[in-house]
Amino acid sequence: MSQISRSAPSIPMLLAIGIPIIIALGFLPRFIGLYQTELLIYGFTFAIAALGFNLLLGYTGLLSFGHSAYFGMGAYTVAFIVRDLHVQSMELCILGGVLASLVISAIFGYVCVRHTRIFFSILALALSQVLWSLAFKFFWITGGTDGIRVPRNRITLVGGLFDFTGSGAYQRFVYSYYYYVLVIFLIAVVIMWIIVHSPFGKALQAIRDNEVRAGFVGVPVQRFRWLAFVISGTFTGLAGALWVPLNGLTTPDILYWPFSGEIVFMTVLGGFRNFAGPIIGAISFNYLKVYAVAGSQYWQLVLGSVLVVLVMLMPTGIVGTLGRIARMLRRG
Amino acid sequence: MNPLDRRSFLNKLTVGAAAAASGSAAYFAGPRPIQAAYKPKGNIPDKPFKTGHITFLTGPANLLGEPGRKGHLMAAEEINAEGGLLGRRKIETILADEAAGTDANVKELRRMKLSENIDLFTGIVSSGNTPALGPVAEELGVLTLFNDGCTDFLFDKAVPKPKYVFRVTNIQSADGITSAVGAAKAWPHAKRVASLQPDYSYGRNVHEHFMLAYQKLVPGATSVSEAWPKLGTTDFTPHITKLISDKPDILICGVWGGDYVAFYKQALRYGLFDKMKVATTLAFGGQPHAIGKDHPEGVLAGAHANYFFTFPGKGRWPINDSFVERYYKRWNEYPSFEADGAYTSLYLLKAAVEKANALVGGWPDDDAIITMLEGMGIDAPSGYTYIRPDNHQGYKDAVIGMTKNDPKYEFPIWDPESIITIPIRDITAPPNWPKPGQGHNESTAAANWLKTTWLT
Amino acid sequence: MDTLIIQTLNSIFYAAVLFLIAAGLSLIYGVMRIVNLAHGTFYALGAFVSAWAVGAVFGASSTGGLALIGQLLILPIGALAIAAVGAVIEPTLLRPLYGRPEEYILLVTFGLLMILDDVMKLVFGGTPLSAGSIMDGMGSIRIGGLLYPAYNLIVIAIGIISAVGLWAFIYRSRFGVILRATSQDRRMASALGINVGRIYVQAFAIGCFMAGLGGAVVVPAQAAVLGMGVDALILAFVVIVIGGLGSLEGALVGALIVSFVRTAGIQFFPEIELAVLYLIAAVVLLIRPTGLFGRA
Amino acid sequence: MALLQTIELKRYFGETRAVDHVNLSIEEGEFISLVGPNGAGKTSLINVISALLEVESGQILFRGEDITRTTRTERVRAGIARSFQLVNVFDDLTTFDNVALAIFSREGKTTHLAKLAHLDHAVTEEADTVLSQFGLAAKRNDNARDLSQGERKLLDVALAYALKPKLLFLDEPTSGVSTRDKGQIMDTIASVVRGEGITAVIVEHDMDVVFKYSDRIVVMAQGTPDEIRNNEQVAMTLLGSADTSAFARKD
Repeated sequence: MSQISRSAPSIPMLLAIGIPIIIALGFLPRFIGLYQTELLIYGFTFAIAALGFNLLLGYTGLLSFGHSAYFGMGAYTVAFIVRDLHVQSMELCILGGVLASLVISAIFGYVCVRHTRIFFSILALALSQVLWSLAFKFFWITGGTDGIRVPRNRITLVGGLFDFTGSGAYQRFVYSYYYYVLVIFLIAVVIMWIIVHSPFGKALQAIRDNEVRAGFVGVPVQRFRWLAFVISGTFTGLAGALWVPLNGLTTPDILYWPFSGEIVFMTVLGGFRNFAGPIIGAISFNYLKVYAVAGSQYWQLVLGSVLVVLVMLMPTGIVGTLGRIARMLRRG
Repeated sequence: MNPLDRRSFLNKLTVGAAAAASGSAAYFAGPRPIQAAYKPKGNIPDKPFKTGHITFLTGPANLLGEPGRKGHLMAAEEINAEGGLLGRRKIETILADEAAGTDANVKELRRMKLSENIDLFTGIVSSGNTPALGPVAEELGVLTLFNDGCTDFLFDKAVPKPKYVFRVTNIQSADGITSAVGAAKAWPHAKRVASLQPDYSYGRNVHEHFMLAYQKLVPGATSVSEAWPKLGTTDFTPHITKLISDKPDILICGVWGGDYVAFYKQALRYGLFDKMKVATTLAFGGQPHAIGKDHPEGVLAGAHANYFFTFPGKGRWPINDSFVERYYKRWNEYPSFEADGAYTSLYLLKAAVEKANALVGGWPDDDAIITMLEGMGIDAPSGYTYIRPDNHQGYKDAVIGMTKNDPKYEFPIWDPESIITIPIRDITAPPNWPKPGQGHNESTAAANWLKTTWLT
Repeated sequence: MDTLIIQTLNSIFYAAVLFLIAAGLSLIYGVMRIVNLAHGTFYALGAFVSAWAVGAVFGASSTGGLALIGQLLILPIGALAIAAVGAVIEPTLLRPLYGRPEEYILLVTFGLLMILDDVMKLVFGGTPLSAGSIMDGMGSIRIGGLLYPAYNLIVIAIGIISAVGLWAFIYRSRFGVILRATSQDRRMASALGINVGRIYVQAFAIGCFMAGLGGAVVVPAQAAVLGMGVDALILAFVVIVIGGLGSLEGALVGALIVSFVRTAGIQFFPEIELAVLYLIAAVVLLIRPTGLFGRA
Repeated sequence: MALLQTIELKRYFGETRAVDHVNLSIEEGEFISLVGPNGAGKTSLINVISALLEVESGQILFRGEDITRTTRTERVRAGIARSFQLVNVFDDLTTFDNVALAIFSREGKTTHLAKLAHLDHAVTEEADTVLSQFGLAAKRNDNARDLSQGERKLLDVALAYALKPKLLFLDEPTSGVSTRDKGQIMDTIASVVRGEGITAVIVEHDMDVVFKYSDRIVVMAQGTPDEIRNNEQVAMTLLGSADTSAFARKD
C-alpha cells in the first residue's frame, strides 16, 4: 500500500487487491491446520492493537510506551464480565472491554496529551504501570500473577449461535473464532482506514508534521491528540478483549511495560509510515516470537537483534522496504 | 475417616528416623524389589515417544527447575537404555523455559502438541502456571503429568473434572498443613504468627492453609504480621525489618528457590533467626547444595511435604538409596523433591503403559493409559505415591524436618531425630469433598474441610 | 524506635542504589536527550560481572581480612566493564541515529535490553550469582536490640560520595562546564570547538558506569538475578519522573522519595505498595510536568 | 471601526522590548507593509497578534471584540491568519492535502472522522483552485518536503490564504527566494489576496516590493511602530538612523 498521504486512494484498486486477500484468508484454515490457524488469530488480534497504536505513532506522531494498559484493560474487563457477571455472550464481553478501555484511555489520554515527545512516552508508561501494579497486587480480585482464566466453554459467539462445550469443542472454537476475529479485524481495518483518510485523519497528520502550523490553520491540537489517543486506546482494548478467550487467561504480563514495547516493536517491524505496516508487522512479530521461543532458549537475543537491525538498516519496516525494492525494480 | 482430636493427633505423630520406619510400617514393611523387566504383548511401533517438558531453566526458580529437568532426563535415559517404553519407544524430550511467563508457556504447550505432536507433557514448577496450563492440556487432549505446580486451585477450580491432567507431587494444602503440624509439634506455645509469602497463588495458599491448621493446633494463635514480596524479589530487607518489628513468636515462610536463598542470607545479617522461630514450606525444595552451611540450624525446613534425599535413611528404603546414588553419579549433586517428582512421573507412565499393554496388547491409547493411572500406586524414591482417581492428584505421606549441619555434607540436612511423617489421609480432604462453589465458598476444598471437620 | 532507624537505613541503602542507577539515566538524558531503556540491564550486567569477578578470583568460600579487602577492591570491575560497554555502544549503535526521530533511539535501546538480557543468561548461566562472602566477612553492627549489616553502610557511603562527587564533577570541573554547555546547545558547543562526539561517548560511558556501579555495590547484599534490570529500570524511571529528567538533584530526591515510600508501603500498606509509586509519579507529572527539579 | 486595533500591547523578552506598548490600527481592505530593521519587533508583533506569543499586557480588539485572551485556534476561527518567515508547512502531506486541510478546518469539517477526505468534492475543487491560483497545480501530489524553496514559500501563504481570513499577516513571504522569483511570487500573492479583498499586513525588507504593493507603510523600531509615507524617512529608518525620535509614539 502506498505511503501515507500520497495521492488520493483509489477505492476500486483497493477492492481489487483487498477482495482476493479476504477470500484467500477465508479459505486459509482449510490448508494450514489447527495450530497455524490459531497463530493467525493471535496475529489478527495483535494487528488490531498495532493498528490502533499506529494512529498515535504513525499518524499523530506520539510514541506511547504504555499501550499495554489498554490491551490489558480490554482483556481484564472481559475476564471480569465472564467470571463475575456470568455473561456468556462474546459480543457483550467485547462491548464491555471496548467501553472500559475507552474510559481508561480517555482518562490517561487526557493527562498524557499535555506532553509530547519523550515526556509523553514516559508518562504513558508510568500510568500503564499503575494498572499493572493493581492487577499484580489485588490477588483476591485479579488473581495476582496467576491472572484470571476465561474458559472457552463459558463463551458463546454471535448471540449464542455458537457454543463450545462437549467433544471437539477446542477445534470448533478455533475454526469459528478464526472467522469471528477475521470479520472484526476487517471491520477494524476499514474503520481505521476511513479515519486516517478522513479530514480528521489529515488533521492528525498535520499535527504530527507541524503542530504549530496545525494550530495556525485552526486545528485544536491538544483536543485532537486526545481524541486520537482515545480511538487508539479503544482499538487496542478491542484487541485485548478478543485475545482473552483465545489465550484462555489473562495475566499481569500483558499490563507490564515490556508488552507495550512489543506493540511498538510490531508496528515498527511492519513500518509505521504506512497503513498496512502495523498489520503486517503484528502478524510477522507473532510468528517471529513464537518460533524464536520454540527454537531457542535465547529468544530475546533473536528478537532484540531483529529490532536493532531493523532500526539501523530498515527504518521503514517490512512494508516500507518492500515498497522501496518494488520501486527500484520498476525503475530497472 | 476416623475423627481426630488435636492432642491425640499430635501425640500419635511419629518423630525421628527410627520412629518413622515403624510408624510407616504399612508402607515400608519390606523393601520392594525394583520391577523386573516387562515383556510387552503385541506389536509395538518403534516411533519415538515425544515428551514436552517445561520448567524453569533460568532465573531464581531455576533452583527447583534444574533438578526437575535432571530427574526427568535421568528417568528417560534409564528407560531408553532398556529399549524405551515397552522396549521399543524411546523417550525424546523437548525442553522449554518456564521463566518465559504464563502466556508464553500456554502458547508453547499448544505448539508442542499441535506442531510437535508430543505424546506426553510434563514439568511445571510454579503454582501460577498449572491452573493456566491444565485447561489447555485438557482441551488439547494431551496426556499431562505435572511434576509440581502444586496449588489446590488446579483441581479445585481450573480443572475440576480432569481427564488428561495428573499431578504427581503433593498438593499445596498438604504442604501448608505439614508445616503447621511440624511447627505446632516443635513449638506448641508460639502464638504470634508472622507470614512472609511470595505474592501469588502459592504464597496465598500457604498462608491460608497454614493459618487454618495452626490455629486449630495451637489455640489462640493469631496472625500479627504479613509481608508479600513479589516473586523474584532480591531485596527482602524492609520485609525483614517489618517482620522483626512486629515481634512474632514464629515466622511461616513460603518464599522458595533463589528467593529463599536471598532471604535467609539477608535475614541472617539482620538477626531475624535469633528473634523468632522459623517454619518454611520450601527451604529444602531446591537443589540441596544451594543452601549454604551458614543457614541456621533448628529451622523447620519444608520440602513441599514430599522428599528430602536423606530420608528414608540409608538401608531403610533401597529404592531411595539407589536413586540417590545413581542421581549423584549422573549429575554430581543430590536430588531434590522435584528430581524425585519428575523421575517418578516417567516411571508412573511406564508402569501405566505396561499395565495397559498387559491387558490389551500393542501400544495402548491414551484412554487406556489414563484408566491405569487412575488409582495407580508406585514405590517412588520418596516412598509410596498414590494417584487418587477422583482428582488425579498424587498423594504420599507428608514429611518435614529441622535443619542441622552434618560434617558429611557441604550443606545442612534434616536432623534425623526431628523428621516427622504425617499420614496423608490425616491432612487432606477426602475424595469427592465439595469443591469451591459446591455449597461453600472457601478458596479450596481443603480449606473447607479444615474448617468444618479437621480435629473437631 | 530501633525499627524506625533500621527501616530508615534500609531506605537510604535502597535510595543509594536507586540514585546510582537513576543519576546515570538522568545524566545521559541531560546531555544527549536519550532515554536509554537498556539502562536497567546495564545495572544487572554490572551486578553479574562483579559477582563473577569476585567469585573467579577468590572462589566461593575464601575468608579473612585480606581476602575481604581484595574482594572489595575487585567489586568495581562491574562498573568499569559497563562503562566500556557503553563506550562501544554509543558510537556504533546510537550515533548513527542522532539525526532521526527520537523513537528510533528508544527502540534500539529496547532491542539492546532484550539482547543483553540473553547475553547475561548465555555468559553467566541462568542461576543467580552472589558475592555474599563480602557481606558475611563484614558482619553486622548492633543498633539498639537489632542487627544491621555493616556492608550496607558502605553502600550508603558510596551513594553519598557518588552524589557529592558527581555534583562537584558537573558543577565544579572544567569537563562539567563543557558537559553542561553541550547539553544546553549542541550546535553552539560544536561551534566553540568542543568535540561533541567525544563528549557524548564520555557522558554515555559515565552514565553506564553509574548503572554498573549500582549493580556492583548491590551484589554482595543481594544477588545478581536475571530480570533484575527490567524492575530496576522502571523504578529508575519513577525516580527521574518525580525528580525531573536530566536533573542530578532530582535523581537524588526522587530516589529518596521512592525508597522511603516503598519501605513505608511494605511496613504499613503492603497491598498497594507498588501502585503508590506510579501514582506519585503520575501526580508529579500532572502538577509539575518537568518533575520537581526539571527544566523544560 | 478598525478591523484590528491594538491598545498598549506589550511583550518584552527580558531587557529586549520586542513589542513596546503598541497602538496600531488596521482598516478593512488595506494592504500594509510593516518595515523596520532586524530586531525591531515586526515578527514579534505578528506573533503576539496571532497568539504564537502570549500578551504581557494591553489589548487586542478584532472587529471591536476583545480577543486578547483567546487561543490560537479561536483567532483563526475569528478570521486572523498568517504565514511564516521560515517555511512552516506540513512536510509529509501532499501539496494538495496541505491546502485541503486548511479548507476543511475553515469549514469546521476536521472533526469528521467517518468521511473520506478526498470524496468531499466541494473542498477538493476549492483546493485545486487555490493551488492553481498559487501556481502549484503541477505539484499537487508531491509531498511539501519535495517542493522548491519558492514553491514552499507560496504554499505557506496558500495555507493561510485558504482559510479565507479577514486579516492576513505575511511574514517575509519572499525571504530566501532568488530576486528573479521574488517579483513573480509577490505578483501571485498580491493578485490573489487583493482579488479576495483580504486585509493584509506584510513584513518585507525589499523596498521595491514595499513601494510597489502597499497602501500604507508602518515602520517599526525597537518595538514601536510608526506610520510614514515619506520615502526618505523610510530609508533613514532602515539605514539605522539614530534619530528615532522622529517616529515617536503616535498617541
